[in-house]
Amino acid sequence: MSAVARTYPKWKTEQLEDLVELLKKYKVFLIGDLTGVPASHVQRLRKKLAKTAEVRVVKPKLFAIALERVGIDPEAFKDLLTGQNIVFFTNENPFDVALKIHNIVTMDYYKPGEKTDKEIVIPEGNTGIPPGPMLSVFGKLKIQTKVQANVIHVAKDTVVAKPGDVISPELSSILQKLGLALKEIRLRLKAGYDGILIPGESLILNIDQYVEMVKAASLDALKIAVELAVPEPEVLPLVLSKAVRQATALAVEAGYVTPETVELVLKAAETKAQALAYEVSRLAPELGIEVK
Amino acid sequence: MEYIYASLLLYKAGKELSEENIKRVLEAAGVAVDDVRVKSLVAALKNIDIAKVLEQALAAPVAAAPVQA
Amino acid sequence: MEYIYASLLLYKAGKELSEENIKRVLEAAGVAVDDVRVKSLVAALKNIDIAKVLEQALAAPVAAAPVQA
Amino acid sequence: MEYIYASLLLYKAGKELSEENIKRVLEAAGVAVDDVRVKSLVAALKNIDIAKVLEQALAAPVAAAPVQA
Amino acid sequence: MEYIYASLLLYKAGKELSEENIKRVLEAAGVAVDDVRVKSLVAALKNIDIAKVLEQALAAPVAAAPVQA
Amino acid sequence: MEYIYASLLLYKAGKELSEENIKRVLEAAGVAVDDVRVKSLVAALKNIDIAKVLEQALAAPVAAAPVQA
Amino acid sequence: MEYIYASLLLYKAGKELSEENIKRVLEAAGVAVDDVRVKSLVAALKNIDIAKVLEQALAAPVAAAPVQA
Repeated sequence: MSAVARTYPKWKTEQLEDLVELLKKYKVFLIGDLTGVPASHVQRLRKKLAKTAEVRVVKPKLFAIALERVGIDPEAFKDLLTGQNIVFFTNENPFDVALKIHNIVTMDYYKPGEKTDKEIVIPEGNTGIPPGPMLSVFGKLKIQTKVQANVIHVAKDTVVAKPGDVISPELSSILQKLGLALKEIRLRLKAGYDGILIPGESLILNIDQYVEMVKAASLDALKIAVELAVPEPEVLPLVLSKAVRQATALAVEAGYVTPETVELVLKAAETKAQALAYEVSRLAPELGIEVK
Repeated sequence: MEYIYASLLLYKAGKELSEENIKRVLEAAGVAVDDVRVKSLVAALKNIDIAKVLEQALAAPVAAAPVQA
Repeated sequence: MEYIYASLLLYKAGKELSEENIKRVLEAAGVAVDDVRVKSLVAALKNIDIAKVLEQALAAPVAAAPVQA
Repeated sequence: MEYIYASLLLYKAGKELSEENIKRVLEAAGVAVDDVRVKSLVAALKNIDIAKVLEQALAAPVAAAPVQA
Repeated sequence: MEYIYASLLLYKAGKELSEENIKRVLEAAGVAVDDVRVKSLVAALKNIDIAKVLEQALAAPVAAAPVQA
Repeated sequence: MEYIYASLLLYKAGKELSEENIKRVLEAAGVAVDDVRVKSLVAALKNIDIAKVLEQALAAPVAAAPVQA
Repeated sequence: MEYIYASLLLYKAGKELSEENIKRVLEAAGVAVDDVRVKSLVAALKNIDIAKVLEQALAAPVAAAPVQA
């Protein structure tokens, strides 16, 4: 190693030492893909995560060496450490940090030649743009317009790009003019490490799914509790309701009339009568029985 | 449910839902009539809007068909 | 529906669904009875599994009741 | 509804739905018992599949849905 | 559910939902009574507006049963 | 509800719903365990088909839930 | 669902939903614990207002029903 290290310039050696220090200090790190991420977004990430993590932009080879130095096999990271990478070092829950990073979004304008990952809609209404050369740009994009009070109005919501489309120079300029910064910039996490490698797609938790699971679990517990008639404040009203419903159903089925069951008993009788009437009227339409 | 059907029969025939009427219908059907039951039925029926209740009952074909999706 | 109610009353009372019985019940309820209609009713009922029809109509659960109209 | 609750209590306890049993439970609850009512309830319950009714009581009112006019 | 039916029986009969009363009713139904359960039930019932629960019980829709496809 | 969650945890983990197991789980969660309650819970759980209960919809009207005084 | 049950057990017991606590409960239930899963669970739960979700579970059990875990 020393022979290799000597071939590096001093600043590289310093960087390596720094990374090794961080890897020793923190047991968790997350690797993000910097490709196409503007400096302003990186700036925001650094600022917002200042209390959570130490952030470094790393060179793949150097980081691999640092990993090896602290006893982490860099082989597993081989495919991840290509291109421009940013690494967050932390002792916090990697999923928690990942969510924080994921929730930091910068809105930007689409530039000509970029691909969009979503549908772009020019909304109906006043553009604030006076008629002139811009009119033909609208025309080129097949956006219906009308001029009112010397201002261009878009006639109706118009889809101008679908996911995967390349942004044309005209569209880019219109989006700019309309103040539509629609491109969501967020850092894509390639992976996390917390004793083991956690793939990037597993890092971003689907909170909605957990919400549904919590709901389902609580419902499970409630079902069992109701079935057991557990006398707890949150369960008892349900158990009482269940008992009342059962008692009422039984009373209705038995034709047991009390002031509180009489309506239900009548309805049940009528429902049954209607069912029979339906069958009878099919076999003997000449009876002219009126079925609901 | 005999008492109820007797009452519904009278109701549809436009007759009064009196104890005597219900009793007569039940007896015509060969049912041994229990006076107390008739009395409490008549009392209970007095307090409800039968027309409305019947309207709210389920329509025949829906109820009759085993609901299968 | 009077004919149906009369039939159900007899059915629930465990009586035979004969022309005479149905007629007697209807008359007790003050209904002017049409012999031809009673005949065709009795014929139709013979071809129906009443127990099954009634059971399926139980699909009307208690909860359906308060559905405001 | 006291009579019904008494019946359900006995049913769940696995006891026979006899007149004596229902009477005993009602009396223990301090209810003045009407013999005729107990008799007719016991008779009515005999013709009912209670387990099924209880189960269906909790089912969703599927059939009710399409009824709205 | 025996304990619940016993409680509702007492409630409908206008009696106090005390440990003694619930116990007496359960014993009359031949149920071996668990004192701790009765105690916790009585305590829990105190915190509930039973009248309101009963009223809503029939009005509320049941959670849709997993509709079989 | 802690006792219920402990039971469900054991059930899903494929473990026996014994007093010892439920106690151990509750204690691990820092719950002061009431032996009598555990005993009656275990006894009650034996009488229900957990898989079936979980599969079915909540056997109670939902809107009634928030009624607490 | 074991992990969720364990979490809700702790929640109901008023304990912190920490990795250590969840692990301890799962281990007491004889579950072989997956550290990463616990970590992701803890992170997710941090972002959830459990009290509110539990309340919603009652309000909209239909939506919750189909979630198999």
